[in-house]
Amino acid sequence: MTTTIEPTEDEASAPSLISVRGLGVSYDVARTGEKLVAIEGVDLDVREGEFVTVLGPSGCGKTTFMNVIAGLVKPSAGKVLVAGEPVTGPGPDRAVVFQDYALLPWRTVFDNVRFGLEMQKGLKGSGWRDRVQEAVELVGLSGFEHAYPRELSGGMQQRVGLARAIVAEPRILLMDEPLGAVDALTREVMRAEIEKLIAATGKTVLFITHSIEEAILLGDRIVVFKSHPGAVKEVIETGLERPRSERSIQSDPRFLELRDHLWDALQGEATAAAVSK
Amino acid sequence: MTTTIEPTEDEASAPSLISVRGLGVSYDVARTGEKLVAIEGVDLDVREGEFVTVLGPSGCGKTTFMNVIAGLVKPSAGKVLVAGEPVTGPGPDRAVVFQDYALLPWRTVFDNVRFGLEMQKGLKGSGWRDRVQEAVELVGLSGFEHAYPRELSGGMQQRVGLARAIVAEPRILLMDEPLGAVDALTREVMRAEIEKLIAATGKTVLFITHSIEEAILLGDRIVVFKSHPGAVKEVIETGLERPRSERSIQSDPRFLELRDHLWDALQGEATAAAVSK
Amino acid sequence: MSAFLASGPNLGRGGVGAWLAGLSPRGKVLVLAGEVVVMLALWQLVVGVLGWINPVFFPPPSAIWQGFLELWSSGVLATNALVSLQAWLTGFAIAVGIGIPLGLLMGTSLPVDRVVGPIAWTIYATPTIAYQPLAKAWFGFGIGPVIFLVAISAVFPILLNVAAGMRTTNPSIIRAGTVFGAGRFQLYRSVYLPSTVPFLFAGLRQAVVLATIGMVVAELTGSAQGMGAVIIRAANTYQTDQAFAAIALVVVWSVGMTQVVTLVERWVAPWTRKARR
Amino acid sequence: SDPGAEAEPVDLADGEPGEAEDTAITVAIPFPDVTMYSMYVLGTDLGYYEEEGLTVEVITADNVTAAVASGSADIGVESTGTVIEAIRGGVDVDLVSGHYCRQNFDFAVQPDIDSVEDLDGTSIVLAGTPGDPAEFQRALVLSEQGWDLDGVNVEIVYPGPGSESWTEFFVNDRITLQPFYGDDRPALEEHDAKFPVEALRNWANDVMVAGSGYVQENPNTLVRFLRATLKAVDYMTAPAPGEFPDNVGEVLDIYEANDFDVDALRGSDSPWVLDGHLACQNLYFDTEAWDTTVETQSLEPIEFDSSQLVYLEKAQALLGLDNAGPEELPYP
Amino acid sequence: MTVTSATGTNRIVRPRRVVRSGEGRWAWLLVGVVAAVLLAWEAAVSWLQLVPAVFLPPPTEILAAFVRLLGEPEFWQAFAYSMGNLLIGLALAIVVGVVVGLAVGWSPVLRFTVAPFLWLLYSTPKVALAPLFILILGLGNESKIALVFLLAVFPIILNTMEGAVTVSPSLVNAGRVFGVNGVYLGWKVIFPATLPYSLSGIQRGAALGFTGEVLGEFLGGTGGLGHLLEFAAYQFMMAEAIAMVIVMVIIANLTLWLISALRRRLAPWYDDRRIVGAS
Ligand SMILES: Nc1ncnc2c1ncn2[C@@H]1O[C@H](COP(=O)(O)OP(=O)(O)OP(=O)(O)O)[C@@H](O)[C@H]1O
Ligand SMILES: Nc1ncnc2c1ncn2[C@@H]1O[C@H](COP(=O)(O)OP(=O)(O)OP(=O)(O)O)[C@@H](O)[C@H]1O
Ligand SMILES: [Mg+2]
Ligand SMILES: [Mg+2]
Repeated sequence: MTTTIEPTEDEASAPSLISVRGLGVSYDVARTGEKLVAIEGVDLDVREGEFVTVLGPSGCGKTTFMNVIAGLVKPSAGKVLVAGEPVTGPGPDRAVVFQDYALLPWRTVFDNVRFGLEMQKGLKGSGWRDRVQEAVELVGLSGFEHAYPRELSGGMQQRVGLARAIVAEPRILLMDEPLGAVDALTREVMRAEIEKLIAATGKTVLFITHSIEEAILLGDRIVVFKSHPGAVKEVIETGLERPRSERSIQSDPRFLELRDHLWDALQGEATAAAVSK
Repeated sequence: MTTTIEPTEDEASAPSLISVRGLGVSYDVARTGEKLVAIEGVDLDVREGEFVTVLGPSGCGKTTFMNVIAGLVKPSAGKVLVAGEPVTGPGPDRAVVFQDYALLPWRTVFDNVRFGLEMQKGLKGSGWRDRVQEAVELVGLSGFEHAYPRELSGGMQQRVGLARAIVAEPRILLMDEPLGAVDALTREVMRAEIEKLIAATGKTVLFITHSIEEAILLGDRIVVFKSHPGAVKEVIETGLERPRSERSIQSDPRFLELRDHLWDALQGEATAAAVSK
Repeated sequence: MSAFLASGPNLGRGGVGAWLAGLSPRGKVLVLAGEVVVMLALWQLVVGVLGWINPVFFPPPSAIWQGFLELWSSGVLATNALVSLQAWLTGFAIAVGIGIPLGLLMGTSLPVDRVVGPIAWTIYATPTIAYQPLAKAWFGFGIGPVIFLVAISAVFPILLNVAAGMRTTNPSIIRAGTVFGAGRFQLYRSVYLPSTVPFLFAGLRQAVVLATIGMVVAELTGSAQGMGAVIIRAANTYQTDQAFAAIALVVVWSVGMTQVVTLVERWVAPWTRKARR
Repeated sequence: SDPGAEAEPVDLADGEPGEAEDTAITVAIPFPDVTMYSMYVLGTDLGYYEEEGLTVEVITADNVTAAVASGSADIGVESTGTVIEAIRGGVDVDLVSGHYCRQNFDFAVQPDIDSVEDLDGTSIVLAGTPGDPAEFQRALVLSEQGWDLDGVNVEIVYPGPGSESWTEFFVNDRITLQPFYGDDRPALEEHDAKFPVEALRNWANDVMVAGSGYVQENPNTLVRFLRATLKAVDYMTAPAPGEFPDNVGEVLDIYEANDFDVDALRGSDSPWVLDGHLACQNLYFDTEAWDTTVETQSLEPIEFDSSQLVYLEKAQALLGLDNAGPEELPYP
Repeated sequence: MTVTSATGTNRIVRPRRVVRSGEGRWAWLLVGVVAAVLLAWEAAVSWLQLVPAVFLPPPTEILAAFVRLLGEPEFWQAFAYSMGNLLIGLALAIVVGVVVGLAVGWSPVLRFTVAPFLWLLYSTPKVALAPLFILILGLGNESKIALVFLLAVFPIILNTMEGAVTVSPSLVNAGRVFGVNGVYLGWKVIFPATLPYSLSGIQRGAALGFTGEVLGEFLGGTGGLGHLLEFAAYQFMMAEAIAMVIVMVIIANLTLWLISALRRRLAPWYDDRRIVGAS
């Protein structure tokens, strides 16, 4: 346990797919009329093909941060460039996987996955059917094409969310606590599946999580957020080999070191958050 | 990794506080009129002061098992003895902490905690006020006595559930995935708190969880359930020292060994569960 | 009614919407008052100044105000409003007196629910106006048929909502009650009744509107006194301004009483207030 | 808008009226009833309207003047007092003719009632709905006949517009006094009711109105409609006051063919069998009738614009009638 | 590229339709209770003569009147007439109610400006405004359709609004992320998400719309069941009047039943727990 953990320096020279500079978001608070600064002065660069996990206590602004990149929330300060272009709204190059799945309950699995495609390309050609089917198979849901979301378990629903996100072949996958709502055992299984899936498709991923373990297991880099106002506390390169077996990695000293470090970094924040959320 | 894990043999001679023999529960399924065998032939002995975690995939009958001990569900076969007496219904010697908290939304924190006391004792004397206050403090909620549940975060709500369960000083605490609904970071914090709290009060605990790590971290013994029908697959003595720091224990080879073993035991079950819940 | 002032899905919208949502309750009331003034001015303009509609059939606000003053100074208003008030209150009290216990009974006992439910829905679905000739025939003249129609209009929303509230009591809370030793009666008092309260108030709010309409329908024919009689008498003598003034008063009563119900709810059931987050 | 101010003198050419401007006429009546509105049924059945190139449809309307003002109905029949109030209120309708030029005031009381004092503390009916101006006329006639209600403590109730329902309340002892019409009599007699007041007054009962605009645009239609209606009225009324109407059998056949229950009327030897005694054959109306209504119904005074009657007078002239007021009719 | 696929049983958990075994028994109980009430009624009127039969005719008489009614062609004409207006009015109310409800529910500005007046209009006893209707819309079908519309539209608007207000923001975000915007967002996401609420509003609206039709026919004109009822009431033919009311009850219940069937069809994803009305 001698390796010290150095916050990573983003090399300004590397071609970064996502580039965030001085990002700040503040919300109007209805009751008081004041402004609530959700995040402030956030800088981050994400390279093509990188898997970045974002870790932080509840309410620190992780979702806000991701929503800006997704184009759902307008920043009040700073800028976000994706592939060199400023973000003006949602686009087909970025897809989102939501914590609460956000599946359309009136659509079957197949139609939900199709939803990821239909708006953008208009489903003109005939190829879309195969692509949807392929995505459904990719997440292991063949046979469930005609099931409605509420007939599926949480884990299965999140697979649908995943399929919907990847079907349009976005360059970037934004995942907001995608495993937060599934039970722990399924979660442990799905982590590995997501890792494999992402590795196979080579997507750039921004993955928000509350779990230290998850952040280490999945991330190439870990962005730690702090609260009040939300900001990047540090960025850590995990430096762990892929593919990572959950079982083998946990005896890896680097893993344990990262774990301890993150635990320390978050202990205070987490306790505060648990009581004052 | 040479220590083999031997399922524990319950010594018939040890004085066990909870004793389950040949327990089976089947439900009437409304639609078909058939019977669904939820659990079958479950044997288990829990000694006074022991912390037993129950691990198993979704739908394998863990809740059903716990409900029988709580006296909420009548067994269709076998018997359950608590302190030598057959269970005929809920009793003040057993308290339950629910996954969805099950707080009364119309009561403040203080009154919710009081609820654990008032049904049984009728709040005659004057001492109850202090006891409730004490329980509230024990779970770290002083200052929130007059808040309504909806004003609290998930973690805080579960603390209220915990306080409500311990205020009447039951001998046995039954906890059904108490941390299943709180976020991962809070969960990691609360695990440690629960361990400390239980150690301090010396209660006998039956703790249901989906998480392998949680099962190891908290349990003196781990009962692994299998599905179709629900039954005890194996019982494992963790043999880890207390107090267990989450951080130090994870480098403990015994921890890793247990983890691997449980992972293997559950892999198939979990995958099945994730897809077919 | 609360839905009107609800802020709706919070998606970080800006502009007027955000401004309105951000107003304090007093600010909202002020804006509303402003709107009402604008509306009245428009009405005055269309009917009173431009004369697009014959004012005999649709008098402008100034004339309605005049009509109100006439009604007021002649003493017609006081006597008739008092009669209506008496009928309304009596009828509503009867509806509450029957609706709540019967609703509770329906919620408790399946046989009662299965028998009373369909009958109640049937009567509820029947136009109130259909009972009007029958009410007159059975109860003769004066206040009798009015009370009957008020009661029969108001009883079903109360009854059906209370029954629904009882039936949808969160099973998990019921389980908690049982675990903590609540007997049948205690369960009723501490669990079922409080969780039915919000439903009761929703039913009361619907009942207020329906009761008022029932009252006017009943008074329009058959009775010599009451607001309905004032309306019909004024209409028959083409003093439409007075008729509209009386209608406006009835509407004010209806809206005012729903507000009263809401206030009482806030006071009786503070936990139903919208969560602050 | 000032009533009467808009009415301009209308020029109606001498001789036959021109072609009807509007051939389909809708007549609105206040409630479903046969006897009071039978002339429209007769006029249709006997072909009088067809001769004028018209077809007539009768509808009911909760508010006849509104129906006429809105154009839903071309002609409306409504009680005179209500029409006066409507015109005062500014509803755009013109009074085109009388409908029934007399009113009967028949009252039934319970068998145990001998004088007005016996009504004390009971419920009575004077009109179907609050605000019906006929209420004042009925009270007036009652007091003229020695039943002055002013000194007695009675509750006046309003059981709805149809006299059948009044009668039901009466025979079930819910009310002690009610006005009644010919067809209510058998049931009341069976109940042993007493009829202390039976009177006939030469007061206009109800009138026909049309929308002011409609009148301006359809002068010939109106004349033709009135001429046909006059013929129908003549067909059902007796040749002279007090005599038995000639065509009772035919009229009853026509009623029956139109789904009305006429059994009670067949075989009646009363000269009033068709309520024809209430109508003047010439559909009389004039300023005097207006003023009498205003006075007897305790209405605010308002002037009558008699230029509205040109169509009636033209129709009367074509048939050789004049606009003479009702003759005195002795009560049998 | 493979993902560990389902190795367990591929079991689709269909939603539980609760059909208790006792259900049939309760139906019999209901029939029994209704029969007992009818019997008591018959006894009170015909045999014990506690109530005069003109005011409350015994069930047998009502049944006779009902059967007579069904045999009359006028009845069926009136029926067709009323149903025609009802359907048109309802169709309008549904379209307008859903669109306005969605718009008002979705836009805070509209909710603030329009909604209070909707509420006022909803609370206004429409009966009292009858002359206004005749004046503006006459006595033809328009005034009846308008009344059907006016009575039916508010529950639909209010429920739809409630639904639109409670649409999960993450569904909306999902729509936006996948490129759905503006009207499309309304059509693809908000409308379906609100549909169950709208349907339950439509259910109530349909029953109220029928009141509107009857009310409109009371106002005047020549056709319809309300007209027949008014006629019967005028002649004080109580048995006929009650028979008419029973027809209305049957129609109202059929509408309710039809719409819940529709709801099950149109919104199979929706778990059938009752949405308590918005108002
Ligand atoms: N639409 C909004 N309007 C006003 N305040 C908001 C809005 N959305 C978020 N906030 C506030 O901004 C802060 C950051 O919220 P955000 O949801 O980004 O946190 P988070 O890190 O994603 O939390 P969690 O881990 O619980 O999901 C919080 O204080 C939150 O209350
Ligand atoms: N009241 C009931 N009626 C019928 N079947 C039931 C009932 N409760 C549970 N079951 C069934 O019994 C089986 C065991 O359920 P139980 O809730 O005990 O599982 P569990 O292990 O607690 O699952 P989870 O981890 O998802 O909480 C499941 O198949 C479930 O569908
Ligand atoms: Mg978040
Ligand atoms: Mg469980």
